Amino acid sequence: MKLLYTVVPFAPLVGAIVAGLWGNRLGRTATHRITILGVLIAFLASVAIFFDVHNGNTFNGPLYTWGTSDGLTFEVGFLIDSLTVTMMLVVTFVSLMVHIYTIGYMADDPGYCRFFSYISLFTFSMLMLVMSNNFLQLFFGWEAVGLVSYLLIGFWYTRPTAIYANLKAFLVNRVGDFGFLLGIGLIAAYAGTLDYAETFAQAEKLATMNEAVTGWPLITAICIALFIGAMGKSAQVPLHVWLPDSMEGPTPISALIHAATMVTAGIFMVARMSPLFELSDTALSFVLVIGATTAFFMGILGIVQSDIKRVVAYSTLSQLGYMTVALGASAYSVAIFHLMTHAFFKALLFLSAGSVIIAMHHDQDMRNMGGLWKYLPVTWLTALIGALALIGTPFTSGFYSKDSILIAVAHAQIPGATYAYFCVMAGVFVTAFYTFRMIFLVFHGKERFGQAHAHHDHAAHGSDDHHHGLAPGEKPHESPKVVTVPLVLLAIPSLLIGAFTIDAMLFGGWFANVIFVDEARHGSIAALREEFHGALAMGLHGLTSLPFFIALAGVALAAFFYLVRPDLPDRIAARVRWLYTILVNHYYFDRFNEIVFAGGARRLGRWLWQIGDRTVIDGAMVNGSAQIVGEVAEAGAALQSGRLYHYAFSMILGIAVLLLFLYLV
Amino acid sequence: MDVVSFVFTLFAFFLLLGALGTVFSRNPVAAAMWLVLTFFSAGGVWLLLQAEFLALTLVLVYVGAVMVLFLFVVMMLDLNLAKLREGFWHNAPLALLVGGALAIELYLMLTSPAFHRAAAPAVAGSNTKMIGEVLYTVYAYPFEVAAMILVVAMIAAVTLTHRKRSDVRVVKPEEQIAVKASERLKVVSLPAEKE
Amino acid sequence: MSGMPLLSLAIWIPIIGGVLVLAAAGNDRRAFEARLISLFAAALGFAVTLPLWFQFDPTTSAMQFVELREWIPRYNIRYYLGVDGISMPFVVLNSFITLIVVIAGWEVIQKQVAQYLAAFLIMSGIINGVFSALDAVLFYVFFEASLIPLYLIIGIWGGPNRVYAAIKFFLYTLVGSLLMLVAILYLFAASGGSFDLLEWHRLPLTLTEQKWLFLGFLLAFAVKVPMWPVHTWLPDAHVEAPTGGSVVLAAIALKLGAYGFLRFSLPIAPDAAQAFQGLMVALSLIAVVYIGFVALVQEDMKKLVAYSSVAHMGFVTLGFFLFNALGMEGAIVQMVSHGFVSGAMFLCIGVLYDRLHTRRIADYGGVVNTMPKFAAFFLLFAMANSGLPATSGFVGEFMVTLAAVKVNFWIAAAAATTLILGAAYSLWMYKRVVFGAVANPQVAALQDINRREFVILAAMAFFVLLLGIWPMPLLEVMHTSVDALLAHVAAGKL
Amino acid sequence: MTLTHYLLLAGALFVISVVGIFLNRKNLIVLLMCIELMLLAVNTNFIAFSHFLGDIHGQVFVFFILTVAAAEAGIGLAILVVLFRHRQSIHVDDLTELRG
Repeated sequence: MKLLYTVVPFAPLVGAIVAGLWGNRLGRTATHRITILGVLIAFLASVAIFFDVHNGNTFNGPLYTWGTSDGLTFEVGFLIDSLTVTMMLVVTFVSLMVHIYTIGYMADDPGYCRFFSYISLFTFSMLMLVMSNNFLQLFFGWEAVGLVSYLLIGFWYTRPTAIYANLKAFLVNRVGDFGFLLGIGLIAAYAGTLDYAETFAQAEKLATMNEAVTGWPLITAICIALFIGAMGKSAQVPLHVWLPDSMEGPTPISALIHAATMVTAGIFMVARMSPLFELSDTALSFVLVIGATTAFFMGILGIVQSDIKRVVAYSTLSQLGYMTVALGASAYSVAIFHLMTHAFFKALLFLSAGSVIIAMHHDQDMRNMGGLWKYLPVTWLTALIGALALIGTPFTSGFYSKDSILIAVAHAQIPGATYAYFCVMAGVFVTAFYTFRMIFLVFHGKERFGQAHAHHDHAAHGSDDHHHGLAPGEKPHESPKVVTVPLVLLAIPSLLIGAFTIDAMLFGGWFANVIFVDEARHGSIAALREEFHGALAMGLHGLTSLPFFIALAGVALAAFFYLVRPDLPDRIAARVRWLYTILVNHYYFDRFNEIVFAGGARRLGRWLWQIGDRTVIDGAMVNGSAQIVGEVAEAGAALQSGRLYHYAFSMILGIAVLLLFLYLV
Repeated sequence: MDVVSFVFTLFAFFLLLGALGTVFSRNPVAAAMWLVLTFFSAGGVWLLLQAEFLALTLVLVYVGAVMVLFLFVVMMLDLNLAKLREGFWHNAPLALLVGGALAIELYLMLTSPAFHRAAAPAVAGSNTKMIGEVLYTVYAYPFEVAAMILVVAMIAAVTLTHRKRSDVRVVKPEEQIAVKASERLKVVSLPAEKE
Repeated sequence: MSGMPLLSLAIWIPIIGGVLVLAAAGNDRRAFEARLISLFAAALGFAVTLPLWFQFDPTTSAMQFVELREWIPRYNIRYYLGVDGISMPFVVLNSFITLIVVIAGWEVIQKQVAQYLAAFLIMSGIINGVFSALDAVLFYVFFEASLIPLYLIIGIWGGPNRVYAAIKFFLYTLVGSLLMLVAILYLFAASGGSFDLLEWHRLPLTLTEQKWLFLGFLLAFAVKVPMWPVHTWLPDAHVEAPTGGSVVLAAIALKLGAYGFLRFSLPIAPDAAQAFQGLMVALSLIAVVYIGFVALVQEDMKKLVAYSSVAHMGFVTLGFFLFNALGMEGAIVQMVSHGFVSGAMFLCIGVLYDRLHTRRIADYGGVVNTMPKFAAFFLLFAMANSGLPATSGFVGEFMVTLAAVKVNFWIAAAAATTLILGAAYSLWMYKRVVFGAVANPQVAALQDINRREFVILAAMAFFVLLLGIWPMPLLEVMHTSVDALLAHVAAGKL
Repeated sequence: MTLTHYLLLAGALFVISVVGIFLNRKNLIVLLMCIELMLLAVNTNFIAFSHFLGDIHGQVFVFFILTVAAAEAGIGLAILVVLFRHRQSIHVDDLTELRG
């Protein structure tokens, strides 16, 4: 079995290396065949492992020893259990779909082979992350997906916005990793191991300790530090700023990395660390509040976006907030459940958006679309399915996961739960509103494409060299099969997977022994289990429950604003200009970071350099001492007159002094 | 006053006279002549001290060789005496000060009781022989070194003053040996001329 | 163990090779012969160090491959060589880097080729001597002698401001090492007339003596490392040095100072080292944070990498003075890794400089459009420079940070800022140089790396990745020696 | 005649030559002569001590000093000649090559 486990991450790696090193020599077809084959092998192996795990065969062992030092053993190894295999399936499946979709989406891009190499490399990194059995490898995967994300956001490296976005993404992630690394350091220092199982075995002991220097409760410090890492990777407020900008990358990437997999790494990690987080209510409250804030406030920003991908991006932020809320409510399995369903329907939405973008010849501005459903029937249908799942329409997969989160939060007892409950409920409305705003703007209403439109410059990518948008009078066409087939394949799980897996994943003991919940103290999941009477019953109940009506209200409002009275939104925006300005500027987070952190760091650096290095150290100390030496030497050199009699005189003077000395002695 | 004292006083007088003459005379030639007198007188004093060998050496070497050399040089060079003399008294106060200080110091030191010492019993035998005995045994190596120093000094003096003459043609064997064929013969391929 | 005097060979083969190059091909008309002989000498020099690695016995902390001969018997000065798990990797690294540098200068240097190559070969031998000397005078001679070739390399083949940089470099390091000489002489007297380092390690000393000795050694080594605030010679020297000079300076020369801490300061004055722990940790952290910010605003690529070197070496000294095995091993790994990473960074900058003859970041932009292969290598090294896992740059930083948490959480927090700062300065530079649209016609005319450049960059990349993916072999070699050193420091001399 | 007499004589000679050096500071030849005088004073001292202490080694010293002084005079004069050839002068004020 170990061989099979090894195959899962390394098959995509081989594909990535081959595509990366020899891609241009092999040609496009061979390249995408090799990489897809690699991912396919990984997917099939994951399926096989899934059944194996289903039969109760888990695994926890090293692959090789990375290093040893000071009693610590650093290993690279695999932990294969239900949580891992769930993630493996999600990652390999979505990745496979994205690989196939890319054939169509990137068809005329010069970086075709490079792109395949990157996404296979990403699949490898993500698999290493989820399959890890220790913190070292987790950190490796954590940073490696960050690297690939960096590469992919900057894929079109001639665009200034893209290379700005990728640097920003990497740096913001590094801020998170700063916390993450310290968390790992605390574990290594106090637990004396980096292995998950060994750490969890000592969790109770850690919970009783305090950090030696700072005096913080150790377990809280560890959990919050680790969660700061998750905030970076999973784009939680205030480290979310990189995710909307990451939409500069090609759309398949947005689907794969910035919706389905990488950004959920934080969620996965916290779920994995549930034995630690369960022991610290403080950390859980922190998680809950951050998640709730993200879920609500980022959702609102989705309303004012005009770029189709940015809407989906803010929606992703909001949904990540939902998952984080679930974590905070100790409903880790629910978070993973939502992670999974979200992976499918959000990937679907992104790929649909991508399909629309292809049809629009890379124009992403929704104000230039409208009425597209006639021209893109498959895309329209699949996007609609994705949207319905996203807003939590009963019986769709999104409904099961999201409703479970709402219930879990309702039952959470820790500080911040009330605030979180309000946020997520309000979030339901916001989600429904911006989702259907997008659907209506893109697929329904008046056809606004093919006109000489005023917004064109705004929507364009700046320096990209080919022309965007449809020419006047041109009609959009449905995308090719390689694009639509993955859409359909993703639409199916988006609709169905929730109903079929909720029982097993949340209540059926699938995550038993993997996710640890102290039900005596955190009763959300127990309450959830009590209320659950089968998927069908839950769906039927959902039709009469509050969230459904809230969502319905959101859809109705969107329909009113964007189908019935398209003139209203602008007038409302004009009325509450101040609010609109704040929202359009993303609450000024970017501006603040740019001025305070980026600008501040540069100013500080320049000051230290000019004043510290140049003036004080070099100027005063180094060259200053040289100058003093020079001046003394100058004075000494004056004695050296070059006149013989001066020398003679000084010699004689010396004799006189010597004689005097001898006489006195 | 016994004979020795008288002789000593006589020689001392001429010694100091010669020294003063050397220092104050206007003409370097005269100064050299005064110096000769000084050396003679010094030789006399040394004889009183029973250093016959050195006294003779001083007269022979210094008066006979070194001073002649001085005279040669002084006469060979076309010196601007006026310029050399100008500002002669310029440093007199300083000279007086330093010289006076030195003289007082020396006087105070030398008249201290430590130096009140009667003459040692006269040593029998030849002074020259005694020096020779020490020189060729204990001081054999320094003696050799002194010889080397003299040789080196001689070569140095010759080298310094030697002038290369450009108006004489000479054969330079080292250049003749080091010559290469390529520097003497050049093979040129000339295209045959066509009619 | 092999009967060959491997360490002597490692020292003298490059030196003799260098002299041979000078003698046989001192004239530029014979440049090709000079390159060939140098390549051969460097390869041979590297080859003789390989048995050091493979025949090394990691189970003992005693000196291995020992060679002992009388040198100046009157003062008990001996030709005493030997390596342990701490010094051995550096002998191998140094010989390898020399080989790389000889290849890197193959076509670039056209003026006084033999002299250039000979300087590197001779320096290689001298530095091997520093790492293997067990006699203090021998060490001192090698330590000081290593200045001369580098001084000449900067002063002759350097940039426009080379004389200022060379003199600054020379004086800075010379002033530092004079105090070391005083300390060495004091120890000679205190030990009753011995220059044997291992004997000095056992020599009982009072705390006051130890403190003065520690300070005496500190300046010499701190300048070489360089630690804040005696680091300002490094950016100037790097900027003016030719590519090969920068590579050797960063990859090897800086390690001499750090190595000195391990061989002199810690074992000879263990109690003083502990007494000064706060000072040393503070200086190291200032180096990491302060220099990180300074590196951020550099306009010159070489200066930027030079400053980042200072920051990385801050991690090394930090690791030393945490006094636990994790930190110290992490620091040594960081030293080796920094040898590869910063060496490779300077090679990359050299590749650009050879083409456009400017190091200003603003003169570039969009290099990836014309040099994709180069961009890939450069990215790898930039990422390694910012400590990405699976590259060697990560290993040391990771281990030292973990070790720092054990000692004091705040130290670790300050050290971990390098995660952000390192990425910021490395990648911001990368963005401005490599990414973007083609900035000017010169960039548009760039040629991608040729086969020779490919080979050296690939060799560096191989080691950067190998060390990042599997640092175990390196760690294994040093375990026993580091443990013995730490036990010695913990026991103290009082 | 005691030792002191001889020493005082030598001392007087020395002082005269010192004064001579000051006064003849511009005339290189006389300067050299003054140095010879100084050496003479020193030699006289040596011989005086040698005589009064009954130790022949002092005279050997004088012998060596004479040797070296002769060499010195020879080289000094040679330098003088060369100097004059270059400068047409032995004026000490013209010789400031050593100036720092």
